[in-house]
Amino acid sequence: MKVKVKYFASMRDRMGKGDEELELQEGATIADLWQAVSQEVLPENTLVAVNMEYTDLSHPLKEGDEVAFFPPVTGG
Amino acid sequence: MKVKVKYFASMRDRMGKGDEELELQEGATIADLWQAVSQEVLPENTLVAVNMEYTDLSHPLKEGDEVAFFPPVTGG
Amino acid sequence: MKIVVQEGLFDPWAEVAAYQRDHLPAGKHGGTVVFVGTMRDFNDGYEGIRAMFLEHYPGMTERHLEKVCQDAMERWDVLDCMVVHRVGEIRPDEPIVLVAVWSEHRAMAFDACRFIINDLKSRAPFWKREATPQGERWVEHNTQDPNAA
Amino acid sequence: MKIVVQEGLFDPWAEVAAYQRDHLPAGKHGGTVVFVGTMRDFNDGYEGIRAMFLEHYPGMTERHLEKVCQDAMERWDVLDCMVVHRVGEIRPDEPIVLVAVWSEHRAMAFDACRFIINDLKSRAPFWKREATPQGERWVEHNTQDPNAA
Repeated sequence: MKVKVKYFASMRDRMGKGDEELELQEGATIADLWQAVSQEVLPENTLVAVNMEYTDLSHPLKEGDEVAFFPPVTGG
Repeated sequence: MKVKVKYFASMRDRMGKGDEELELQEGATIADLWQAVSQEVLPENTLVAVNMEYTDLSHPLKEGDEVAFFPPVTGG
Repeated sequence: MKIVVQEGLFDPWAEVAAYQRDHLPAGKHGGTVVFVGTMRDFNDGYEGIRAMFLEHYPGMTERHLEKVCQDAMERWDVLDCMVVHRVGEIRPDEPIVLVAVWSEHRAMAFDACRFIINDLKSRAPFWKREATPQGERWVEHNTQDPNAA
Repeated sequence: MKIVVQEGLFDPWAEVAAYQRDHLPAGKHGGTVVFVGTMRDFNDGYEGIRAMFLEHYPGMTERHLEKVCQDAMERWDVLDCMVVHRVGEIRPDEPIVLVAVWSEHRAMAFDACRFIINDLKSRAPFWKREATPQGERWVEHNTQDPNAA
């Protein structure tokens, strides 16, 4: 299945890109996705969202999902 | 000694006037002043001020003081 | 600091904008909290209120508000604050009171603004008389803020 | 309800005035609380900050803010609310965010406004990069409001 991945702020700098598309096995979780895109451990305070809703690493993905990784927010 | 007395809002309606001047004995308190201006017991929630500062009935008065009686405030 | 008690209608947002432009140094305040109290056409179960009259104790009111603002500025490290309050005849949908507080951080501005308006509503010498369809009445008490400081 | 994320400079007081005039029914709101966050020229020990760049997650940011405002409106019986937040380049003394809440009574308006700005600062996907005299840096965390809901 195909998923879209987005990186924001310092996470984009770390990954060297703002987004990518990935082919994953059915039933893959966000933790699996991270292993596919990086050798490094996900920084502890990283936030993850699927289809623009906050979730956690155990979230199982499906075809067409948009996954985002980003650091703690600093708006306002 | 002479003091000025002011009544505001429903207290003015009750007294039938907004202010008056009074001659009191040296050492008179606000409680004494009230007895001089009214036969009635001072309504329980009445606020009192001397020279524009909140105080209580035991406050001893002096020449030229401005005493005010008024109901609970309702601004804002 | 600016404390005004006035009869005339005022535009609270224009007042805040003008005061900030003229009195706040650039780049120092991070949080501004503004409270505006507006006249409703209902109160305490009375509907269709047409107008109210606000009386105050000239001199004591201003002095009391100044003291409260000074207290708030010291207690919460507030940079500046402003209170405008109307007296005289007021009609529904008109602003009655404005409290604005500027500080470095938002928590202080929220706490100080709430402290000032709570004190104003419970201690500043103002009294409302409402013209209801059943006649005039003195408003006897203000609603309590359950989070009053 | 109005939620806007925009690049352009805005005048928070004019925004509140215009929204209130166009959207709030007359005589129903008794309390309005507005928070404005303004860019300071210092932060976290850095002085002389010249500018910052605010990034966001288009789509998620707006959706998140809408949900938070809806939550606040239900929880505190709020009549209406408005959030405007800038993105892109921002300079000291420019407004970054506006949160305005209208309700019948002041306590609800204070609680709801503070809830919205606290959630925005801790959960809405915005990120600040500051241009300090020592170079650019991502701001790593927001100051916590000790009274966060």
